[in-house]
Amino acid sequence: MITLIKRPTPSRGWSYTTPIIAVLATMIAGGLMFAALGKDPAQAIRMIFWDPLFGPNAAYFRGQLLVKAGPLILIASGLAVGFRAGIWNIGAEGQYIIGAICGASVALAAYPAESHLLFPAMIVAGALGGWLWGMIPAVLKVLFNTSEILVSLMLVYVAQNLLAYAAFGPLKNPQGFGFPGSRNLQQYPSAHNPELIAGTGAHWGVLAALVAVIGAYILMHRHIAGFRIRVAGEAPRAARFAGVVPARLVMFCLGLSGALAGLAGLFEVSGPSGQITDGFNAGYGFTAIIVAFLGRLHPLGILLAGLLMALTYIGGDMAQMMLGLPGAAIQVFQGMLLFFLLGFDVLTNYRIRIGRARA
Amino acid sequence: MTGDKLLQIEGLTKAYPGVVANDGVGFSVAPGEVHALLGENGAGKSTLVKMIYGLVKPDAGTMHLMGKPYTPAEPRAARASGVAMVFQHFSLFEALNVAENVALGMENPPPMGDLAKRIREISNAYGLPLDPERLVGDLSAGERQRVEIIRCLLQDPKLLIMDEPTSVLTPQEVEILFHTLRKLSSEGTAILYISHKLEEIRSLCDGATILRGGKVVATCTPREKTARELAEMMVGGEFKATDRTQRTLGHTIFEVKDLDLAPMSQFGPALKKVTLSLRAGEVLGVGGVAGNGQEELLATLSGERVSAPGTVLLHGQDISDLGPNDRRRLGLQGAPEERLGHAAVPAMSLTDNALLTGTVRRPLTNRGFLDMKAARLFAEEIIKNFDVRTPGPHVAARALSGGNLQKFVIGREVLQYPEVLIVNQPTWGVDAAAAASIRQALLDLASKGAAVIVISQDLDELMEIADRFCALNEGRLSAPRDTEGLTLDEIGLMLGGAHGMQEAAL
Amino acid sequence: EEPLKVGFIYVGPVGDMGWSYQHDQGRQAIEAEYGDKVATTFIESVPEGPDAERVLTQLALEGNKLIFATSFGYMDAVMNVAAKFPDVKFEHATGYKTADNVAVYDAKFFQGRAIQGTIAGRMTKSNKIGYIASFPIPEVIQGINSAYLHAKKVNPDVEMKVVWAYTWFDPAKEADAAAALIAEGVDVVMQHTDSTAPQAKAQEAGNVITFGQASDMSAFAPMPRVSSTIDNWAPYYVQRVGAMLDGTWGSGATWGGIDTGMVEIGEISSAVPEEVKAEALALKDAIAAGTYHPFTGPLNKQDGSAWLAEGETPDDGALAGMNFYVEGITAELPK
Amino acid sequence: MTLGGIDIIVLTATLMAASTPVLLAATGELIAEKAGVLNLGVEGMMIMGAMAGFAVAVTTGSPVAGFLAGAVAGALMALLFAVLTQVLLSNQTATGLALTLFGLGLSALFGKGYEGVRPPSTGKVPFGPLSEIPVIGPVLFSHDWVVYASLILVAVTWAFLRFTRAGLILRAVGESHDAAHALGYRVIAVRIAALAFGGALAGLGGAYLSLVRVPQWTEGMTAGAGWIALAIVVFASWRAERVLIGAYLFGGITALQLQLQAAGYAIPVHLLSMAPYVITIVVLVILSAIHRHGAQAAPADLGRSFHASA
Ligand SMILES: Nc1ncnc2c1ncn2[C@@H]1O[C@H](COP(=O)(O)OP(=O)(O)OP(=O)(O)O)[C@@H](O)[C@H]1O
Ligand SMILES: Nc1ncnc2c1ncn2[C@@H]1O[C@H](COP(=O)(O)OP(=O)(O)OP(=O)(O)O)[C@@H](O)[C@H]1O
Ligand SMILES: [Mg+2]
Ligand SMILES: [Mg+2]
Repeated sequence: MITLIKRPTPSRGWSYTTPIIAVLATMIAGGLMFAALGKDPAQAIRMIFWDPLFGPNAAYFRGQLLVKAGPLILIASGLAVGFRAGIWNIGAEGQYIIGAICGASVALAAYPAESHLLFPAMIVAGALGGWLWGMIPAVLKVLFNTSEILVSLMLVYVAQNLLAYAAFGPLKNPQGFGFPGSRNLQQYPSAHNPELIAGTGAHWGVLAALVAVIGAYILMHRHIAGFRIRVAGEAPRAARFAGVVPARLVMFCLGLSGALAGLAGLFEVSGPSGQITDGFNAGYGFTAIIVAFLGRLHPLGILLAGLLMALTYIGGDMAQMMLGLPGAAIQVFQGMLLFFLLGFDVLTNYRIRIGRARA
Repeated sequence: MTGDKLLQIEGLTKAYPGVVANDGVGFSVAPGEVHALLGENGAGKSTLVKMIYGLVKPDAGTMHLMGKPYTPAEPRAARASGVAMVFQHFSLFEALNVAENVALGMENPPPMGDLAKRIREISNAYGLPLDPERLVGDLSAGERQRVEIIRCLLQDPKLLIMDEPTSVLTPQEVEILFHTLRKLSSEGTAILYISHKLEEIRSLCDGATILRGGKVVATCTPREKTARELAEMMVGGEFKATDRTQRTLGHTIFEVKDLDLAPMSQFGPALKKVTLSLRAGEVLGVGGVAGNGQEELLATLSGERVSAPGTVLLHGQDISDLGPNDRRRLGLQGAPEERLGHAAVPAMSLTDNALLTGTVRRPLTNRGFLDMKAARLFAEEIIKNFDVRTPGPHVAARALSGGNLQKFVIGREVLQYPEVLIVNQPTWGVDAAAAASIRQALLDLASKGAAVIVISQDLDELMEIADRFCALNEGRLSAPRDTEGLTLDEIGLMLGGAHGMQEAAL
Repeated sequence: EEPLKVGFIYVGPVGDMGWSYQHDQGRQAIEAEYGDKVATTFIESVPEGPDAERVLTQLALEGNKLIFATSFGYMDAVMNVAAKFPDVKFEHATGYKTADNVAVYDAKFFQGRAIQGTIAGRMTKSNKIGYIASFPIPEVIQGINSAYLHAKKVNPDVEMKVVWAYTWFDPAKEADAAAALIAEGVDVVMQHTDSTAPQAKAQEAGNVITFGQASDMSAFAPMPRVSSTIDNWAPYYVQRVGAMLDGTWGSGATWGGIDTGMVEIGEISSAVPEEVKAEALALKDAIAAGTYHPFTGPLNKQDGSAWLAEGETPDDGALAGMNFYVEGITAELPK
Repeated sequence: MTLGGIDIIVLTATLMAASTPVLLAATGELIAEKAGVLNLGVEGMMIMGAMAGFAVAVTTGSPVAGFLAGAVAGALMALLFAVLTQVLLSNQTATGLALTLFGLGLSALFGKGYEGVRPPSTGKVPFGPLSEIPVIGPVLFSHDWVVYASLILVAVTWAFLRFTRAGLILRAVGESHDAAHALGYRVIAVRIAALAFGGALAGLGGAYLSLVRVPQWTEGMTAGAGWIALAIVVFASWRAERVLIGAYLFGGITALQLQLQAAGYAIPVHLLSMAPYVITIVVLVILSAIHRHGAQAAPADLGRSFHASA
């Protein structure tokens, strides 16, 4: 019989090695699946994990890795702060959309005026938009004790409808021949969020993600405010005893994660994506929840988890293209990776004992 | 030779990583005997009874029940063999009603309607009236205890195990409980009784087994020993009683005036017109049954809840609307009753727990940034000065025994040298030696000029350390009386009777 | 000799049985036609955003010389990537931006709607026709107008009820939309969404007819599906790849219709009376021959203002941006 | 019977069928949550049920076999979740999200080849003349057997939780796993069973979607229904009878907004499409405001991992 024995403190050693074991296990299980689909498993695995980083066109893909990971990391950093406090914002997707709409609206209202102040103004608008959307569940929770999980989730659907409305209505490109979608901000210099160094993929959003990781690290692990947030998640009554005002905490966490999600939306719409369209949101807000947990709600973990997720997306597309693997197989592969990462984590917190004496 | 024994245990051993909780324990209990298990916090009492109840599997050793080998695979099997257990925590469901809670502890409960009727019958017969329809979350601690007991009684147990049953009861409730237990034992039920209250043991128990570090160190007949002797057998050395040196009282530094407060939770009481004042160097004891506003009072005084302007004054300054940290800054600190999850964060290290309240009056942060080294030193200081037994400040709070964690919590507050300290149930579930050292720390703090409010159900404790005594009953605080010369009858009057006393008398 | 590498990027899964499925049929037609001379690859379910630009670049970097981007939302991504890879040719479906190495193509689905409208107008007993619309974009609006005009032409009493689903593909929602229309008394349900859910709802309801959309949906023939408009990209794809192979590929805009086979009319089922079928087929032939344009004046806009004079037909440019209902439709176009 | 141009009878009949998948999934999730487990993977279990149910029904020609297969597929997915969260003690939120991702992928992979196929039809229950009764007929006696089965399931679930010992134990485990463990109940076993049941119902709901409601198989066809099911459990404050109300209310508003459009109401489409979600929030706020302690309706140990330390 197998028994789990809780470790007094989580094992540091295992917390570093379990991700590696999990990735290896995924390679084996995923390889079996690829083989079952009639593809060369070794080749598929190489394409997913190796080629984007070191393959023939790696220079391009490494940049794209940042483009893809940037918003995930930015959003997840904010979400993790709330999750640590036991505040479950699962509506980052909605906050991301609203941030993008608000930021783009500022740019489109100013069009075609060129000004150095425009982009900063968009950033403020994007963050504010996401913040506002996050404040709805926060305020309702504080006033009426409604579940923030449910409200923030419902607001995703509301935001999606608003996005459709904006793309087909007020933000529609007047020169777009009646087609949906806004003007492309990539073609509006003052509003464009460009690659900062050509070829690196790094735009302001990637920089913001990095700042968010560092900021979150300092907040959560070096500052008394983050300490209190962690206390609130572990033991809410102890947090109140330590001076945390629950209402303020709810507002802070939902506001912060909303603002960061909004920022991610703004950087995306003004940069890689370029325009507000009906299908603008690509699920970053939901994927970021997974990234937050994979990163064990730790800012540096989130950084790595975001990059790993991005790698499987980019490598997955590559395997699809080169080997004709179905897109669904890549999704299954990602699911396996998550399961293995989550499952092997048990080694960090528990000691496994096989067989036991019984008098 | 096992023939006349109900329960016979030999060589029972159970090891946890790093600690042997029970090491070759052996003892026996006769039918109708009330047998005490004594020992310091962490001595292995709970582990032992959990093995008897089938919750924990022994690594080695044998048990016989009524002469037959007894190896309960799980509590169900134990219950089927006639063993019942009353837990102190962890076995009631607040969102379920009394009847449902009772049904869950029985093997083959009758239909709910019949069960409710039987609960009424049995509970009245034993003087522990209970309404089967009420939610357990709505019940006072004493009433919850009754649910546990009734649950056992309904199964006609041959052996009843009680792990620290009285730590949440008022003296009157304890009387009722003892009455019940004596009745049971006269009917032939054996009782295995764990408590840190040695006077209780002396008045109730026929025999005692004393554990230290997981080993049986002595057996005795408690009636033949003094409480002090018992305590010394437990700690294996001399027992130091508290030293209550004369203190000089200074000016009034803390006042509460006409404090009214709505209930904190669905089930909680409201505070009504609470008024008190406190002088430097004074210890004020607040007695009364838990659930009568104790938690609410502590929360309001410590700043977890704010109250109407002008109701709480420190040095004449109105602090009614200040939060806990602002109050700490001004010198007012509190220590709540619940150690795990309120006064301390179970999953966090002692260093982190030192930071929990220590940042205001101790230089543990630098413009908001944590100084982990300073925090660790502070934690080490607490551990050293208050004799907290733990491998070090990196250990998680939940890994400490109750008594040691309590010493840590009190130490943390005391070492911030507050001017006013309010503690709620400071020695709840704590063994005699640790309780004495905690009381001593509170007295020492007062003798340095601080004002201390001790909220406690333990009247002996209040009589031992308080200068003045008042009672909190249904959210009302009585006028304070000097403890010197106060009789138990007078206290009983102040407490306005225990809950359910009238019913119980019927 | 190296085969010509041709890449495709789809917005949905190839198994959607609608839009992406039909494009993939076209891709398979290329393989069937040219065999070893071409090597095709595709990536499915690529969202219209930065992923599209990356995937397009990925396709170009992997040596694809001709890339079909099969959704409107890929437009700006195509333009960006095309600028970076001048010797790769791009084909963008339903867009309007071209470059030296970017051609656009689209189908005149409204021609198919004219035939559906004729059958609907003849067959409705309640004189109420329902239309499940996806998004208020010109392509969809053209379809609603065309269907309405031709139903009205053969049956002056028809009314058109429109439900906007705001999705190309959400079976449950499409089913609900069909149910709502049927509850309103329509006995013809047209759809500009891709699932067969409305067909199934119509079948359940009994006397309601439907038309296959994007693919033939022949599983529901002869009733309720009485005909269909099929997106048939195969002829165009085969032709464009051929042009690549013989070096004659040139940029441009193709708006194919029934004439080029890009819009195909699925078999008109036995549930349709012979004379109606004949009338519908005659209309199809006239459109294919270019002797008839579904939008021929005199036509007014919904607000009563004049759009086309007697005998006038709109040029493709004007039609491509259609953003109004024609006179007679009472529903309101979402703004 | 029409009200403002909307046929109430048709609306009611429509919403009953439209709500059934979500009702089934939400009832299953209710049981899992009552046992203290938060499984966010409902969407993943539903779509696996939709795929497996469809494939088996098409292969065997029997809708009943399809529904069974859907339930089994959903339960298997739930067991995967159970192994991870109950045995390996992984985080429930993250595992649930992963389960959704995994289910969406796996169903698409296994479902290849079933696109564009028509499933055998699930017959209506032959009520004969009863279905002709005005008003009552179309509302009560015009459905397929799964609709009735789902209603019976809700009633059974309600009675199970309220009156049976097994239901009591299940609730006890969700309220306090430590107490339940101390009394000797097998917390993990109860939770695994509850999860499997929840998965089976989610799978059944998925199968209903692909076999009756739509009916066809396409990848991603659940389109968020699983999330709505989760929302409805909270909305219902963990009470079976309110799950029914919640599911029908949500289904009703969704159907109503399309009927309003079809009836030509000039209400902006986007307002109508967001209405179900906005109204859910509004109702939730009202419920929470009425019972200020609404949050306490949640099982106290919901989402917490249990590990017996002994
Ligand atoms: N589940 C467990 N895992 C690891 N160690 C344990 C566990 N339970 C108890 N221990 C350890 O076993 C020893 C005995 O604990 P036990 O609970 O039996 O003491 P106790 O005498 O009941 O103390 P108290 O007076 O505080 O109730 C302690 O050192 C304790 O830390
Ligand atoms: N897994 C564990 N690891 C380390 N110490 C533990 C563990 N579980 C329990 N302990 C410690 O063992 C001691 C006894 O635990 P137990 O659960 O018996 O509580 P208790 O205080 O003895 O309960 P009671 O008050 O009912 O006697 C406590 O000090 C607790 O902190
Ligand atoms: Mg104990
Ligand atoms: Mg104890």
